[in-house]
Amino acid sequence: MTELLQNLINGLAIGSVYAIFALGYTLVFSILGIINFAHGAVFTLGAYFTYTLVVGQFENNGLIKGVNLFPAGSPFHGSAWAFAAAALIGAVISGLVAVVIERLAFRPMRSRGADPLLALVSSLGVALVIVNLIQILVGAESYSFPTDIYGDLKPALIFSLGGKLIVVRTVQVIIFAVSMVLLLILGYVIGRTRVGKALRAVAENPGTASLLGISVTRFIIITFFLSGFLGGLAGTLVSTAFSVAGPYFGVAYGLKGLAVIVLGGLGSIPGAVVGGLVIGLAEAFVPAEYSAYKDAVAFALLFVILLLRPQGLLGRVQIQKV
Amino acid sequence: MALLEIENLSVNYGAIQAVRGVSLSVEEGEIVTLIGANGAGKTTTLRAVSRMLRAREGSVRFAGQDLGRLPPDEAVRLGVAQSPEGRQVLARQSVQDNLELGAYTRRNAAEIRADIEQQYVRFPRLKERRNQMAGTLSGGEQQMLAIARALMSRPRLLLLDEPSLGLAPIIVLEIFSIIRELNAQGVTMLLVEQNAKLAMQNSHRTYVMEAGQVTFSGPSEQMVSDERVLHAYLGGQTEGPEAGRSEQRRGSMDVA
Amino acid sequence: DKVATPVPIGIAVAQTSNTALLGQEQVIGARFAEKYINARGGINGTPIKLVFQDTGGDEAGAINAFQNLITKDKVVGIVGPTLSQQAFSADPIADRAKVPVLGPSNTAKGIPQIGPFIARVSAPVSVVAPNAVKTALRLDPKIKKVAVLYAQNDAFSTSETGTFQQTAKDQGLTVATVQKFLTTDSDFTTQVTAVLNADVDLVIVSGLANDGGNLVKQLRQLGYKGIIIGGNGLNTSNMFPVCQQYCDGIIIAQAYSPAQPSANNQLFVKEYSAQYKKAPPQFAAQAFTAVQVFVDALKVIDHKKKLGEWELSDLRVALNTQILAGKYNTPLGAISFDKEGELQQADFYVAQIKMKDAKTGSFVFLK
Amino acid sequence: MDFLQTYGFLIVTMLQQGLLGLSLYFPLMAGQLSLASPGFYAMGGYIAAILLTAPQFSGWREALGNWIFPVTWLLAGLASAVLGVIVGVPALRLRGIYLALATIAFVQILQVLSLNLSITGGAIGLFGIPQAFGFVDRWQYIWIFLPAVIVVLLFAHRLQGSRVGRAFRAIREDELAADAMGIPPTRYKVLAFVIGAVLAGIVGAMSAPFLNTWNARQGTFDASIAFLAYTLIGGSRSMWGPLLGGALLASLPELLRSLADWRLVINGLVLVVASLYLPQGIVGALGKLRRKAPPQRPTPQVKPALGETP
Amino acid sequence: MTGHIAPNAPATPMSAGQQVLQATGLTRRFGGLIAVNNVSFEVRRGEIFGLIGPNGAGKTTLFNLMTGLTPPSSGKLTFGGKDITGFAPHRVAGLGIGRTFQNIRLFKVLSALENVKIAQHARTGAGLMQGLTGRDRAEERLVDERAWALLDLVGLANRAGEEAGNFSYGDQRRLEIARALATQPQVLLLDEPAAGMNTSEKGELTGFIRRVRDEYDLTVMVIEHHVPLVMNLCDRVAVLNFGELIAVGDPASVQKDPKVIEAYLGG
Ligand SMILES: Nc1ncnc2c1ncn2[C@@H]1O[C@H](COP(=O)(O)OP(=O)(O)OP(=O)(O)O)[C@@H](O)[C@H]1O
Ligand SMILES: Nc1ncnc2c1ncn2[C@@H]1O[C@H](COP(=O)(O)OP(=O)(O)OP(=O)(O)O)[C@@H](O)[C@H]1O
Ligand SMILES: [Mg+2]
Ligand SMILES: [Mg+2]
Repeated sequence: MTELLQNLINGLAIGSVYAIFALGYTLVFSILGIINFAHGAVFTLGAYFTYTLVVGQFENNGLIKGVNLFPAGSPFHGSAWAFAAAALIGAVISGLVAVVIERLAFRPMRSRGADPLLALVSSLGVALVIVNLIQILVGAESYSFPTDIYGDLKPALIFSLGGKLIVVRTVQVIIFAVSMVLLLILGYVIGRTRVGKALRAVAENPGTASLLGISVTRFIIITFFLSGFLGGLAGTLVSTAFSVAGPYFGVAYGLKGLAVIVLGGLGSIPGAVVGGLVIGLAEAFVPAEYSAYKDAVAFALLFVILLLRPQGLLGRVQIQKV
Repeated sequence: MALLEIENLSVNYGAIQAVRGVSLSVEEGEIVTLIGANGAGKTTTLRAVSRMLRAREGSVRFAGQDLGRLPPDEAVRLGVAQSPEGRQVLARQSVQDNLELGAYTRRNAAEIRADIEQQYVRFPRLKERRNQMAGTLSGGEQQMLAIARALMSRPRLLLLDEPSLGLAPIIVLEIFSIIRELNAQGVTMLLVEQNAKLAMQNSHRTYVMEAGQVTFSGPSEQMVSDERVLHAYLGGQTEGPEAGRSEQRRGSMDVA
Repeated sequence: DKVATPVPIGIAVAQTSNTALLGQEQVIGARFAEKYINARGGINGTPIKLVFQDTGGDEAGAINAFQNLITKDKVVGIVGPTLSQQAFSADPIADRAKVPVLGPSNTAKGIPQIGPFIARVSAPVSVVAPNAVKTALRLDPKIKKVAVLYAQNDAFSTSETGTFQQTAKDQGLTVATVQKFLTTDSDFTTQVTAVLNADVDLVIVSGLANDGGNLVKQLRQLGYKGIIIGGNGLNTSNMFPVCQQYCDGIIIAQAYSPAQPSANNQLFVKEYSAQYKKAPPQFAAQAFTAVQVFVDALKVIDHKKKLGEWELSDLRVALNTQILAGKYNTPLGAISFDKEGELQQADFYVAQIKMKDAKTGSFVFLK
Repeated sequence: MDFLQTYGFLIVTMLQQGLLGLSLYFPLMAGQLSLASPGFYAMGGYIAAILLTAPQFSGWREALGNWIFPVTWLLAGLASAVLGVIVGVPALRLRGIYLALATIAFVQILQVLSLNLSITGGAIGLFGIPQAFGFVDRWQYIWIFLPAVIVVLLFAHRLQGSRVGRAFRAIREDELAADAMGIPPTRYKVLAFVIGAVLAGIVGAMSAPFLNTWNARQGTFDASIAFLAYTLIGGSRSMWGPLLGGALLASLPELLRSLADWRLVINGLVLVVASLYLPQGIVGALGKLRRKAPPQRPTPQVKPALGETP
Repeated sequence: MTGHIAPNAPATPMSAGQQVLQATGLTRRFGGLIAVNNVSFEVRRGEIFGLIGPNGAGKTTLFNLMTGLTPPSSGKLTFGGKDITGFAPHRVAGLGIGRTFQNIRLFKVLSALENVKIAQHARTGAGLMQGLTGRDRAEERLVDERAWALLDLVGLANRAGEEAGNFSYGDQRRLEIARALATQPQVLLLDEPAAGMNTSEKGELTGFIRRVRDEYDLTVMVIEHHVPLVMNLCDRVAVLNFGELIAVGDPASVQKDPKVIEAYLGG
């Protein structure tokens, strides 16, 4: 029983990390129908930006040694406010980076009518550039945020239930909450507002959308900014839970993220969250002695679910009228 | 000055020149019909006006403004709406959403609501289907939706590409009465139709296109009885389907 | 072909890809060696020149790097590659071309056995790891139950954990739980709760700096109080920024320790720290050692016949023979090789991490 | 000679990666975006590595001599075909990116298995693999890979012109319409998938001796994406595309070797620029330059000349 | 007509006037909507059978039910006496029911010629091995000849190499007919073949369909909104309204049927 509860908590915790990664990922997919592999890199960038702003010290292996927006002695140094400000600035910069990526790596392709799959290659190229630039600039090692980043919050809640310990990490509660809130906001904007309707029209058919007076270019820019913003913020949050784990940090989520959004149903915002939680839970419920097969279990589950529901959990069936 | 003025327009698909030096004009308040055989370049001309295609040469002026390199959404904002060939409904959105999106450039929610209701009065079938995904509508229902959606932007100039296509006879009559009604309200129209007779009976002037060029034009009532038009478009005679037409098509082939 | 001056020695490690985290320390160690050695007269007056070829993180990259070094750069010998899997792929190439290779960080079983031209300066895990367990038991003789965690996709960690588990059993401990993870993982809540619920008093972690650091951090944050032993992958100050103050107290068996008292090492540490503002990590020290071994062996050969007069191919063979025959005083202490090329290292070390603050810490020599 | 020594490995790698690109091309001919190739490639490699190193098979090796190598190819191909059918039949109900992901899931599952099984050597993998036909230098492997490329190209060429190739294309363009025109989609999709699987499996078996070692890092998600990039950058609508794409992209990091740390940055930029300026891939762009001749109408009742390609 | 097209090989020999197709109680629901409601009718060999009705009456859905693209919710369909309810589309096509689509579904990026070649799939048999070894040459030649002949028939032979998607709307319709004929059907279903054609072309189409029927010994079912064409062309006409069959009979009587006038033709 306690074990079940603990697994549930662990699963939700890991799952919400996947989910928060996947939100921005699925946003771009739902609008443009492209898998943006650079999302992982933007996610990483968000973490690095924030880290640079609040801590800003790097090791010997890169060209940059450090910047710090709130150096020791400045009024905000080490406060939770400094962190919040940095996280926000980091997210905004990430959003801008995403817009630049769209402008340079995707838009020209769209106007040439290229296969949307090609965007996958192009975004892979962008990811490669970003990751390696990070490595050249600041080296490959990992960095952690100071542990007091969330002020006085305890790192974890631990209580005992029937002699067994139950552990809940504070950061993960925060991530879970944030991803839920973002889900609600995004869900509302896309599902209920005029902007959301226009976005869906662009997603379905940009040509037709423009024929209705919708400025496709503007909406795509907004989408990328949002996606980058969410990605950057997610990167920061996740890295406070773990660490800014080197230049490949976010890219490593690429595959899981893809699994999450496909499982949840491509283009579905709630699907991204549900997909993340399902995969997280599936992994958590793998018995310890088979933990080596954790990844296999998650993917086998994915395989099976896709066979049963080819459109993903919350995806809509692609009806085609003949 | 004419509301729409097309001068010396040429449009290419890659190496294929589909429209070659077309000039035509539509006066404010006029209904103009464009007829021609399959592949003559009618659709291409309309798409150039709505900016879905870029002209290679020539100009398209709307209300005195050169549409030049404007994106299609700007053209809509200026007051050009199109009911396109192939209907182009947003298959995964509901009928209601399609209509609302048709009014995307407008802001007044109450007016929009009223206009949607008006479409539902015009096309009761759409009202029945208001929450159905547009992609699952029957062909004719989609055609109604495409027309209704184009009306939602309250255009000054309405481009209709074969509006009667796939519609039952009663509905076709209904469509033409809507056309007249809108025109009476001041909407200018450029109409491409295969039902040439009906179109000419309901329009002021007619242009005939062949192989990417305007071959002749004139007031509709004259054109209806014009020998050449009669022969080619109003079923003057029956031959094998391969005859006659292939000649015209060869014209557009030569350029390829 | 004659041997070029300055004498070219190849360094084929990972400068790009995921593996660059390890590779970049090796690059620094090697670069430092070049400067250090040339400043001291190189090979009896002839300077050396290191030729770097990036292996990336994969097998094909390693082969390409080796081929380039062997035929294009005409090096006398090669230090590399970073990963054992890459070594299994690229070392046979060098061996067939009769070019001596010193593995700076290949600890898997079977590396020196690839061929006569393959040797390594990185001690196999089976030799290093047991020391840590013994030390932990000395510190706390009451230890009964252990939890073992390892990165299952890392060749080094999987072989290390075998040794750890064996040692634990040999020492009469019960292995209460074995947990696996991936080097790419960052969330270890599942593993940590399993450990907490197994109620153990010793945790042994085999992984790399980042995942290992995160794991330790989460273990501590979630309330694990007992002793932690880190494997060789955690033997780097790269871990400090990850687990920060939670790194404190980790016990690590080392193939290299900055505290190793030999004059050689102390000089190395002094100059290295002066330049890089931190003590040399193990990967840097081992890369340094590999270069030094080449140079020391070349010095002996040069005494017999001037390097400039050698045919390159003959020199490579002679160099290999000399490497295996010699004894070296290196930052790792006194080392030599057996006839297969396996490292014979006199001393191993056990250190405990002491964190001064969140960012700076040191490995304190325990033995 | 030095040139071959230095670049021989690279040249053969280009062929090898080109073949792997082609292994994606066959399913793609029938519109199936399958990224399962790395899985079959890895499995083929393991089969060869095990047959060539495991003590249990020393009898085989002695009995067969150099014939053991073609036998490894054969077995790898057979095993891939069987597994291909088992995976393909259910998976091919999926479309587009969903299928891509299901096949990646398959690759991941195989990878986890190979990390955990003892017969595959766990994370370290299998090593000390004997060299095919006693080859010493890497470039000699061209004697295996070049003929393989030629055979596969011939195969693809023939296939394209045939009834089966037409069925593939029809399914790619519009599965439903193809179905309504009398083409059973499932059968042909599975066929296309299995052809790709067999090719990848055989290439794996050929590659194990070539790389000297085999481990779980050979069949990964990264490889899936790399193969896809080969196909798209090269051009997915011609058999030359994946081959060219594989050869070029595999050699790119090597051509940029002198840039050291910066080479992957440039590599990334090249991917971006290529995607932007070659939307139909390299072969697609070349094809644009060359005007396609209109199809020739057959003159009825005349026997086709000998040697004419149908 | 220049080319030569091999006569069809009917699965079961049938004589004129005999029923080819029989629908009994065919029904299809989409959620709460009944698109086709308990429809029963039969089509006789060699006749041209018209299907009319208001937009959304269920005509296209009925075609989909008959060709296996949409499985019926209930009801039964026989073809030449054989129960084919629930058969997959390719089996139906293989048995000899060919069709065109209301929303044109050509293989857009393939050439016109190839579109027509592809559709001969079920009438040819070369497998992978024959293709690879070149033992399919005779068959390929035949396929090629038939394809050209069909393009001739619809007047597109001079554009055989062009991509189908580049054709104008009306030409795409012609190509669809050629492609459907290439499956060598016994029954040909045409869904609004005249849409997008002008009045004189519609007139030509009447003659064309008749000729094709005679030449290839076909049975034809046609959905069309152009009433003169239907009345002119069809031997019998069925009328659907809200999914239900409200009238079947010869054109003249159907045209006079008050229900039909009310629902469809208008006053
Ligand atoms: N996307 C395209 N690519 C290449 N050629 C095209 C394309 N679209 C149309 N064409 C060609 O351009 C010419 C004009 O086509 P268009 O669609 O404008 O004709 P249309 O007059 O509207 O004919 P219809 O009455 O059949 O709709 C035709 O020859 C057609 O084949
Ligand atoms: N997949 C579907 N889901 C929901 N409703 C559907 C679906 N397919 C068809 N319908 C509905 O079923 C009804 C019949 O459609 P169908 O296409 O058969 O009409 P039709 O008689 O061919 O009309 P038209 O003459 O306009 O082509 C329509 O009202 C349509 O909205
Ligand atoms: Mg048109
Ligand atoms: Mg219909």
